[in-house]
Amino acid sequence: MAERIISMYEAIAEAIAQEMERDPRVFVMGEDVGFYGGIFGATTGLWKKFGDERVRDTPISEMGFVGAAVGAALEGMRPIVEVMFVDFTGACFDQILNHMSKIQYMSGGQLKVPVVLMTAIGGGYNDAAQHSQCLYGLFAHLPGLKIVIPSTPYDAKGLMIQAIRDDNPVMYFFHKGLMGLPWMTIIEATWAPVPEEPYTIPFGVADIKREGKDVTIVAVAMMVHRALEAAKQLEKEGISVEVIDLRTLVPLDKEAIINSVKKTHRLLVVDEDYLSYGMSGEIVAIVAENALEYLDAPPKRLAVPDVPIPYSNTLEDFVIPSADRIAQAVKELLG
Amino acid sequence: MPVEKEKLIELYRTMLKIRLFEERVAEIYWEGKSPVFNIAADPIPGEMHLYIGEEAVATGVCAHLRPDDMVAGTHRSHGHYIAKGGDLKKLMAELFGKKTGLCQGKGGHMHLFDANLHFGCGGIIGAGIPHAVGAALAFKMQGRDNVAVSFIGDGAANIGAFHESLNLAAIWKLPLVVVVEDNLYAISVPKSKSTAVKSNAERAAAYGIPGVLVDGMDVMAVYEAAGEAIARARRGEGPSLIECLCYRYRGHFEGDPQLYKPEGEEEEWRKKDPIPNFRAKLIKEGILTEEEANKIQEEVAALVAEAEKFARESPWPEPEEALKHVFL
Amino acid sequence: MAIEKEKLLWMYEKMRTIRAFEEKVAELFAAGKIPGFVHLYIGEEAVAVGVCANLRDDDYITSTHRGHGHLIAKGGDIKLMMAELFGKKTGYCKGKGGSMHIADLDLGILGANGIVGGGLPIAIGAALAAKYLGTDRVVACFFGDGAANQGTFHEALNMASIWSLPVIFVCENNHYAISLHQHKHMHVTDIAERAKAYDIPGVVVDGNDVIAVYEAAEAAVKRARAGEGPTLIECKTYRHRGHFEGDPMVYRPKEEAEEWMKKDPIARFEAKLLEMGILTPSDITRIQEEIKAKVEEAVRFAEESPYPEPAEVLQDVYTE
Amino acid sequence: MRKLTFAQALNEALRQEMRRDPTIYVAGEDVGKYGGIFGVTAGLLEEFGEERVRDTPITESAIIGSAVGAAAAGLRPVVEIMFIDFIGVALDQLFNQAAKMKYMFGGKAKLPIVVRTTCGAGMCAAAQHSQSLEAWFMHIPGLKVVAPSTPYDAKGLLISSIRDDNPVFFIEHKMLYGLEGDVPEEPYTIPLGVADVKREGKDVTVVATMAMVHKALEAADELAKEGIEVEVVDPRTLSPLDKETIINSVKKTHHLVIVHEAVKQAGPGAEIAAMVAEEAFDYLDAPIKRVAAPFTPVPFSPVLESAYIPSKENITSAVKEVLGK
Repeated sequence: MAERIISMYEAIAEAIAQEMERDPRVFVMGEDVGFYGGIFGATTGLWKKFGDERVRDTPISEMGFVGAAVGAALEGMRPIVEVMFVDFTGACFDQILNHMSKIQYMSGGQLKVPVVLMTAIGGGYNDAAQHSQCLYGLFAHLPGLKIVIPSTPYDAKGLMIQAIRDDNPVMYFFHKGLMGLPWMTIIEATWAPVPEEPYTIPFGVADIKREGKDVTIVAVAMMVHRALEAAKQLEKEGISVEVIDLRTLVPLDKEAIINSVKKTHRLLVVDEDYLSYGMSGEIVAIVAENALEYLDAPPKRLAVPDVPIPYSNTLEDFVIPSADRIAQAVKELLG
Repeated sequence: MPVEKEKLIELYRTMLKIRLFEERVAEIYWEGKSPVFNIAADPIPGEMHLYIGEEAVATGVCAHLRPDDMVAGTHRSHGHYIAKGGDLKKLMAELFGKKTGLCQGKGGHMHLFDANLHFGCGGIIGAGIPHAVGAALAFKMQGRDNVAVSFIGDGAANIGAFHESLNLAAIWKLPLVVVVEDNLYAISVPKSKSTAVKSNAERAAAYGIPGVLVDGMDVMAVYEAAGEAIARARRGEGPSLIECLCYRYRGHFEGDPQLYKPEGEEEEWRKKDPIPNFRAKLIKEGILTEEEANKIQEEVAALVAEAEKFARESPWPEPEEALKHVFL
Repeated sequence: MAIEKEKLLWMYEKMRTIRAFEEKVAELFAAGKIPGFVHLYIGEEAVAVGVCANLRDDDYITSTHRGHGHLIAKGGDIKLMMAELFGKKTGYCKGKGGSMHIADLDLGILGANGIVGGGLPIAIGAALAAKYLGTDRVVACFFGDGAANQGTFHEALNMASIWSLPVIFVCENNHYAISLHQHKHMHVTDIAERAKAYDIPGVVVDGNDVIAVYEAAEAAVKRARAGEGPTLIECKTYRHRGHFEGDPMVYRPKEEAEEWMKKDPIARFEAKLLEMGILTPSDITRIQEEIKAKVEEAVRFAEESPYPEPAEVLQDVYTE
Repeated sequence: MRKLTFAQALNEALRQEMRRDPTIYVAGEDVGKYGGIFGVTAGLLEEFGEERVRDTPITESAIIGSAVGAAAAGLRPVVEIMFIDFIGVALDQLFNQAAKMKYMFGGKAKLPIVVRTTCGAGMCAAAQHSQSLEAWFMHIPGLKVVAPSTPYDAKGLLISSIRDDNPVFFIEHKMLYGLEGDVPEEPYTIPLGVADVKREGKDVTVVATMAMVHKALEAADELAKEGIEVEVVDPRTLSPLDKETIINSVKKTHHLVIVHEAVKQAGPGAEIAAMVAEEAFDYLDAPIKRVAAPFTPVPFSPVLESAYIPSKENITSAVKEVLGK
């Protein structure tokens, strides 16, 4: 039968809907997640299906409703909360930093906090410094949270179901530019085949989105697609690029990275997050610690130079890694 | 309707349990900390915030709670845990950092959790309020007639979480009771310098919910106010705010020189001490005899001694335990 | 009514300018000439103008994601604003900020803000500085009904009260936090009620009546300058357009919107001024023409301005 | 030379700067009458009065947010967040307002703010009062991050931070407050972004921060007995980071060990290791090693806490490992 093509936001909403049908403890909370269906569509259709009780619009009170998700989880519910933009987590950071991520540990394992906190990341549409950040690196530094960052509709659905069924707090980052929203620049990959039945994708298993032998590119979210684009370009010049999509930062599939580097002997990490003290540093450090002798050239990082995300097109395009700059970086790696 | 005899005696016993437990904790804490104060010194290391003087609040409120009602405490929560029916042995062992402690030595005095009693507390001012809101939301969604109680200090009533949580509980009509323990100081800053209103009970109007101010040194006053608020919550009529005027005899934490407290203030409050006053009342009203009261005193003291013995004799956790329980 | 003619005309022109500017922005956004998100102020003009009419150049304001109106009312230059919306080098923020982050410190505009409730604590600090430096400056702090549920609202009003700082908290209650109606996001009808929780005056005014706003703000500013502390003013109003351009607005009933359209602050004020004989129909046409020309000029300026150099992206992170 | 504790050195820096510049004020929880929970602001209220030494409610968002507004309006606030663990309730004001404002406004705003806070384990204060979160703030463009390890550095760096026109996040490790050291009486500055080689050596470079500097020095003493010469580099400022000093040291020793108390994953060490792998790859004779806290919250029990904090032994064995000994 013909494969069904849907967008990433539909895939996420479908995953949530199927889990809500399976498990009455699952419910959704957040700003405009109800009638509106979420500003980025991640809760499309849920309110119609499940009503006010299980799909709850909240006031603009991130500290209040993220904390409430923690409390509800402690009392046996499985909340999914949406914080509209990751940039807004500043308003509820304490709840993530000192409670959601730690209660299980501080209680000596007595309690569990099965919350899924989903939030939108990424720039590329002129939303400037307070609405375009990625920041998953900050949360990956925090023990107790699992960090999920899908790059395709297929991964988005499987990882969301996995996240909802996980007994640990999970932060699920979806990239606005990959949601397949009609009002954003559509890129092909955001509409893709997705099975209708529920399925899961295990955490900590990276996906090799493209095999290659000359260079390893490690990326997540939008950068996976930019890397694939670059790989296409480079193929014409006879350069074979391997693109690894980590899919989850915690747990991190170190093995996949190291094995790939052992094969290609060259590493480029591409990240839409700020360069310093982020995911890209951790991955290069892991390779420097565990596979240094396999490297034929210094590892390279391409990420947002350490500036806030600027508004103007020319400026924003300059800071967010593009396929061309990725290709350029690969060539530099190969000398 | 009059409160039955057993209940009154239970209230007295609970207050006494908290008082004697904490007085002993203070002694043990200082064992290792004089002449030189090293905060990390055994037998009880770390910060220590004691509840002595505020016993009537936790006692009067928790007397209405069932084991499966939820309580979110504070950084000063031994009293709340004991009043909720907590286990003195596990509590003391946790303070010592022993393997047999409530959290196997991972939490310590500020981070006490008991899954069976639906009890938790933490070290971040005001952070427990939204947790109680979430628990109340869960009760409502699960159709349980449980309530969630959040204890906070007067200092916490000025932090954003207070505002966001009460607003959320009000619009969703959740079974929540927020109890403000107004002990006059946010650490060293007097309430007059940190809180713009005389009584936080007045703030209830900002959320369209009832708010009452009670004498937190009078266990019966607290018991009655809490009884109403909790019954209201169980009936599904929404949240309430109770402010209890009380006083902490000791510092914000052990080692606090308390220079910010004016001369004679403590003496004034000591006159209102909830425990001797209540004891006298019960004897005067013929509910207890001197002998019975003394007997209770001895029984409680024995429980505390037993808890201490248990904690001292318990083993330390294995160092590798530090790596467990991050993820399930 | 003791407001002198010049002031009334100033207010009328400002309201008209805001409306014309915003309508042009809507048009340009639809035409794809302005990138990103824009949140338009159309329908709420009386609030910004009524409040800012009481402010001096050296007074401060903090604004919101829906800030164009506040900036214009405080004296912002629409050429630089338009250029910023286009992302041009000549814009207020050299193309780094965009609609949600325009600021002009020389005019005391401490910035629009992309974070709901983000401006409230900042206003406290500006007021603290005004007091600390012994000036009689005041701070007008604009925020929406949605922000009144944020923790920062609570912390800022409490602090302003205990330190009796010169702040005028102006709540623009347009009844929606994005798609959520006020009755679903708070359990009180009048946000001004909340002033009691901080022992400060709280007043409710018709936010679509610029005179009413002016008078309420006048009293609050007077109180603040006199060192008597903050005031909370709730202005009941309505945004004619969506939360942002592109918002389908399915969440709000037609009848409700129509009711409010009838209360359009500009139409009402215009009628009043005609009736008072301060304006004639010909004045109105003239003023509108003048404003139209200014807005067109702003657009021309923006279109003709260059984009910033990519390399500028690395500048302005730190003060050297 | 005169000796002061780490806390006294900070106190003297605040006092001398406040005397010099009337636009400097201090605000925070219990900074006034109490003199700061760790005594760093002791006596300031008596000397400068309530206008300039302001006790605040427990209201972190307003503490940092008001500093942003006050700085934008011409003051130089030095605010205290009692524990770095509390930053969660105020992070928006720090990372979306203070850090970005200048940039978003196209360079117009000048925000001379110092946010002082304490970090670190060792007091059995458990998971919400013992964290080392410096990596987060280094990841945020627009903030400078300072982390002294000695009384001398503490005074000079705090004075520089107060005189800097950018938001500076000044981290004080609470286990260092009692540490004594030589401190000149007159005011002096130490430039931000300049590392300090705390001990010279030729065999291996150990980059360590805050409390770990001292453990690294102890380890170095011990290793010296076995003929291993360790060079200990203390970055002192974490953002901007003095890459040059670190790279030059690695070029000399060809071996790198990084030590910090923050958890290893995505921590300061990851950035430093990546930077060296990128820029001094050819000089490395062995894989880099990071010595850091495990990926867990900070446990309470003394036994667990000491298992958590990197020890001198961890450092010596890491050094031997990279040297293949």
